[in-house]
Amino acid sequence: MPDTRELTMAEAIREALAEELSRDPTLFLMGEDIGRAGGVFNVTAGLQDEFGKDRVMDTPISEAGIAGLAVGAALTGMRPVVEIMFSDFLTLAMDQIVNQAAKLHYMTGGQARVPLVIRTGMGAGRGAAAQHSQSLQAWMAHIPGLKVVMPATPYDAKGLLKSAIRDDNPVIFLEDKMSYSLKGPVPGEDYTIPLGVADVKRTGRDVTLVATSSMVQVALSAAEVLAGEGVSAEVVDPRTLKPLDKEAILESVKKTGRAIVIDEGYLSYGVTAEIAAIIADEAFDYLDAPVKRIGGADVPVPMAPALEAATIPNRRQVVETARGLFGR
Amino acid sequence: MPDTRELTMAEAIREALAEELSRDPTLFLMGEDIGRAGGVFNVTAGLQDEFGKDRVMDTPISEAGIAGLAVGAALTGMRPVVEIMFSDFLTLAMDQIVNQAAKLHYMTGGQARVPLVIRTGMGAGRGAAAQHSQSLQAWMAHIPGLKVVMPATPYDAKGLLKSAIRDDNPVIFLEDKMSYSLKGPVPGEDYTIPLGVADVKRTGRDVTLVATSSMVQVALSAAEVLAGEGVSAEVVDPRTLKPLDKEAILESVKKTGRAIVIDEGYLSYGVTAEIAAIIADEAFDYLDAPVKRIGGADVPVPMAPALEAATIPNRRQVVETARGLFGR
Amino acid sequence: MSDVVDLDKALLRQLYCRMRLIRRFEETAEELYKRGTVVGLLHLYIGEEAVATGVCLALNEDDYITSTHRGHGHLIAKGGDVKRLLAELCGRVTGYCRGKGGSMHAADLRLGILGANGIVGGGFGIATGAALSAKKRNSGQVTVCFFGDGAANQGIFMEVMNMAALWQLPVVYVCENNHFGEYTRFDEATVASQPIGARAAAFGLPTVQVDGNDVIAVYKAAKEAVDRARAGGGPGFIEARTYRLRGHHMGDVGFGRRYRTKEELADRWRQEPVARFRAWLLENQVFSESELAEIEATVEAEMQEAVDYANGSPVPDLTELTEHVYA
Amino acid sequence: MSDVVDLDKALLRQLYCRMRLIRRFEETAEELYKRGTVVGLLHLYIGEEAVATGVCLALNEDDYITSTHRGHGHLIAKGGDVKRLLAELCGRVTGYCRGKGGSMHAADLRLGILGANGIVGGGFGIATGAALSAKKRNSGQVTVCFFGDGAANQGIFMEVMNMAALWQLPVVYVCENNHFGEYTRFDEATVASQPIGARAAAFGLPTVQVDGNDVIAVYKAAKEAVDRARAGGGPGFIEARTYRLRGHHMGDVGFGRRYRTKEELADRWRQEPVARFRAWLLENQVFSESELAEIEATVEAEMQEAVDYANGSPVPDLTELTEHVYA
Ligand SMILES: Cc1ncc(C[n+]2csc(CCOP(=O)(O)OP(=O)(O)O)c2C)c(N)n1
Ligand SMILES: Cc1ncc(C[n+]2csc(CCOP(=O)(O)OP(=O)(O)O)c2C)c(N)n1
Ligand SMILES: [Mg+2]
Ligand SMILES: [Mg+2]
Repeated sequence: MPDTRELTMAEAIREALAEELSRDPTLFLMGEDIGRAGGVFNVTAGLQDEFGKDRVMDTPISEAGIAGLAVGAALTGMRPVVEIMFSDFLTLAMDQIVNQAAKLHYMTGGQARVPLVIRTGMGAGRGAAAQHSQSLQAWMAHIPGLKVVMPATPYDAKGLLKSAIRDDNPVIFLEDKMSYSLKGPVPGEDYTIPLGVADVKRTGRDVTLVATSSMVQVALSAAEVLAGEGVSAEVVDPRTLKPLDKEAILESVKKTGRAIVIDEGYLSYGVTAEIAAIIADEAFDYLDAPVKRIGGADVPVPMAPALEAATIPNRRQVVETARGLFGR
Repeated sequence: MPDTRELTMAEAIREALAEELSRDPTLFLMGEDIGRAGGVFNVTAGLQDEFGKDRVMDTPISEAGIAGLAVGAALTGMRPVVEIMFSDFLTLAMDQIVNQAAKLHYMTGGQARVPLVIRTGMGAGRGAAAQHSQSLQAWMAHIPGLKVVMPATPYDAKGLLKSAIRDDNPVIFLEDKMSYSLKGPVPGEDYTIPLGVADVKRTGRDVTLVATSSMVQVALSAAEVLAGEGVSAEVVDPRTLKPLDKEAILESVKKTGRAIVIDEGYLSYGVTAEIAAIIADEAFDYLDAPVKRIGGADVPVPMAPALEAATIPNRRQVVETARGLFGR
Repeated sequence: MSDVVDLDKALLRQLYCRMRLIRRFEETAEELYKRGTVVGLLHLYIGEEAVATGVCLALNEDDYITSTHRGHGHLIAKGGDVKRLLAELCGRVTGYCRGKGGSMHAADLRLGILGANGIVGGGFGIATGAALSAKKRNSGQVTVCFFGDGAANQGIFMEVMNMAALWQLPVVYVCENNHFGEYTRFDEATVASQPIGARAAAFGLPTVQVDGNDVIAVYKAAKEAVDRARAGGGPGFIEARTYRLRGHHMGDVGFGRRYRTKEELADRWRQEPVARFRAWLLENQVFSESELAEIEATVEAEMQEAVDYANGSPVPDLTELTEHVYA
Repeated sequence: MSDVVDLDKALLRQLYCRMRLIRRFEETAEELYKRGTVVGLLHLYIGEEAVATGVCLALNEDDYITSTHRGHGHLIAKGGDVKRLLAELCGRVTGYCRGKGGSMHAADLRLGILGANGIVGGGFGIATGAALSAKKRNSGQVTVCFFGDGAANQGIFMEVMNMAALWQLPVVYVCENNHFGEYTRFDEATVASQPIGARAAAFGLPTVQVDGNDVIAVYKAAKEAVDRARAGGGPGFIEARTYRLRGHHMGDVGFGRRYRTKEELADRWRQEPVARFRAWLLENQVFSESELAEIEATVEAEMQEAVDYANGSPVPDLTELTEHVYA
């Protein structure tokens, strides 16, 4: 009896964590305020009560140390899932993530394994200003040895997080903070979504919108507007930046001949650049218009609400960019 | 009497530092082993003897702390030039660089200024393996508020470093470790090269090679080979990734109709992606072939010499890629 | 609190005035947050006023401070302008940061207030660097680095203490131990068998633990450390033991009922520093009830002015978005 | 060194054998580096052999260690295979890391050797995490974290000690104070008015300072800390004072003439640990000259085998480049 309920993204993530904690005794969670308090976004609420303090550990405010301990635990038979509260704080743990976790398997000629998940909250929208609003996925995707996951729906979040946890590599799992309350159907049973498989969130013929994380909702709502104007937009969600399912993206663009890539990270040298460059190269002969990119504004995220909102790609931008591709 | 000598890149950098230390009493250098020892690559040799321990400071091994102190000193009237020995170690100072230095001017509404230069050694080629060989310029260029400089010649190094030092923003100055011994003409007098102005290192008609740092030499030598095959390659060196002189790049590509972008950083989500995406978009109607990218291999840099060499873009790859653009 | 009055009256007045202003500022911000006028993340300093006040009044106007995410008290104590601070919290262009920084980034560079910080431990490097700068410039300025008990677990703390001690920098590290880091109790996250000061003592810093709810004790401890630093005696460390009487931030419902009892909170309210100092001033006949009432009225007027100022100020224009990315 | 012989002979033999093997390994590596056979960055452990040996022989085979950029000694002392280590230094596919890691990343996961590290301080997190893992798995394993005096200034050191103390993890931090971080003298970079151990004591760790050139003293200090950790007594700290007799790495010309005198170096050679232990073994009649010669011959044979093995091994095929990026 596939019992599918409507869950929020936060609930879907919590369910994945709870199910995996039950399934795998080597799994444990660690992070700041994730235990008794249940995390600042309530994602881990109740898990410490259910699984105890050894499985769901509150830590000191020591991002580098936490990530470092997780690497050591992962090397020696455990499977840590670390929460770094805001992705901006990844900056404090970069050596551990990039120089240690990502490279140990390779540097030891395949001896070491680092089955580690780092969950972190990304994105702007909460008036939390420049040090609490970044979307640093481009950095993470740049590093060989890391996998990078960006779920857009509760369903994807649960299935992808389970795959991330069962993966033998370090996986960065980026959760959009504004999407924690997004609702969607989630099966109660165990399921996984493989890393590296894109999902066509809406099919269309005229233009491909490649969108990540919360930008998928933006793309979907733009597609709705465009449909009203007679433009049929296909929305492709890569779901993971690394591995990147470039075949799915290219297949869509080869069909539509037009593409817009949307990601909330800073535009310059960001995720949209990689995807756009791949499309422009490998679908060159199919393109009827240049590949367009919409990213977060190239500014530190400001606090004032109207300014902050202006940093995040929105429906209007997508619609207008799409119109531009059709010379309207 | 414009007295132009042949200097190595290391000497050119040292000369810029010495001249600026003489010119500006608020300038000081800090870093690990840069003083008495003159730095692990001898770049700062003799400067402590000349300017004293207060102006050329040896520090503890504390990358985060060093960068943090530099931010505080920059905020309060000094102009620090920090050396982070290997760019891989930037990972330890990312919070200071990205959350503090890059954002303070903006976050304080323009009150704070952070005139700070971070010099760091990048690139593979010395058998130093995965934690001493990275080229993380894509990360730095992704962050609003940072400027990013990548000199390719001794002449550029001296002129660009002076501009970086005199700039009122944090500037990341990436020095290719294998290029320290590269020789070239350098004027003895004071000159600066503005940040944000590309340099055409060789003119050509048929294909544009956009190359950064040591890849400029690779591109130049590929251009030589191509010339022998009747292909006239133009080599454009952006010199700074941020600001990026996209006009110069586009101008070249609009003339040649073909482009290859070459940078030593990891290919995926790297510098080549941004530049290729810009070209593919803004020169769309001029392109006779897809924009190609050549980056560092998407692997942690291995130690074994033959493997390591295979991670670095080389002449053969550039030549073959160029041939491919002409259907050969 | 001490029962001798050995500080001059003007200073005592200023101490009370600033503490009271901080308290009223925080209550006002809280109120305006509930109405949606103050936006963003809001961390209140209620209960900790004596720390910022006692320390900052031991400083010269051109001395530096670095602050934290819970920074209003530090800025006000150092002489910052409540109008511009409140406007900043409301995201107005007249605010300290033109509305772009908000509570966590308020700064007044002209007053040596190098900024609140959204990164726990974000002030360590900046403060120590400002001290290095002051030493290089031979300016006689001292820097105070405020930080929380939670921040004491960030590694950079130790890195900068090593450098401050090595180079004998004029910096005083002031740990505000308010017993919590977010929703986690002090001793659940921080080794408590040793005082936090032991970490500083390991680098040879003179350290002192002080009742952070006793503004006079704080002032004296700070004065000693600041004077020593200014005289070339190197860095110092103070742990001020206080207590956070509000939740971690406005989103922390029920003032922290997830991690503390009502009784604990009520007990701590009985030791809160503003009322305590007021009672002491009365008891020791420094000021009469009517003199205090007069001070309080000034504070009230200043706050009202700030509210009007903030309310009357425009939000930044959209063109502001791309300004100030580069100097 | 002590003048009572209170360790058993088999152990004493092993101590000498390993120390000697480390010394000969390093001399051989140096030689092969000059010939271009060993490639990459090479940091020699000559002069510090007693530290790794004394500590590792106090460990069980399934205990963990984390090592440093100067890591050959640790790996050999923990029972690693000199053949595979030397092959790794030569970039051969038969090396520990298939030639992909080199000296700075040599590891033997099956022997609990979690790896050398190119990042100064890179082992702190890993070691403490391995201890957390051992505690969670209730495995009885202890982890030793080797690090240099220079590494003690990396902030993560303090972060992990706080966690190790808070959670009472079975980990022993062993600081190899060899008086230098690269070309900078210990006291120019590290506060020296307090011992490094004060940093650990600030977190309640039992700390001890030991003559790092006295293998027996090191062994005993390690045994005590390791036994205590294994018994649930929590983390420990040891500072072993030793001296780096070679340059920082092979590129450091003249064995460090930029930062030390010939006299200093000559003086330190007189205290070097291998000859010193050899003399002690003779003096205390543990072994005769011929027994020692026999041990040394075994070591020689082992080294010769390693050289032949490395020389005879192929470099990795180009297809290796993209292997092992992901597990
Ligand atoms: C690097 C970093 N990690 C985590 C956070 C989230 N955070 C904000 S305040 C806080 C608690 C800080 O505790 P403490 O230093 O004691 O200051 P207090 O809030 O008690 O004044 C945490 C964990 C942050 N802002 N920065
Ligand atoms: C994070 C980092 N910073 C700097 C370096 C460069 N470096 C390599 S070894 C070394 C000195 C380390 O000193 P210490 O910890 O005392 O170890 P020792 O070399 O004396 O054994 C330095 C600065 C590095 N590898 N990693
Ligand atoms: Mg606190
Ligand atoms: Mg050392």
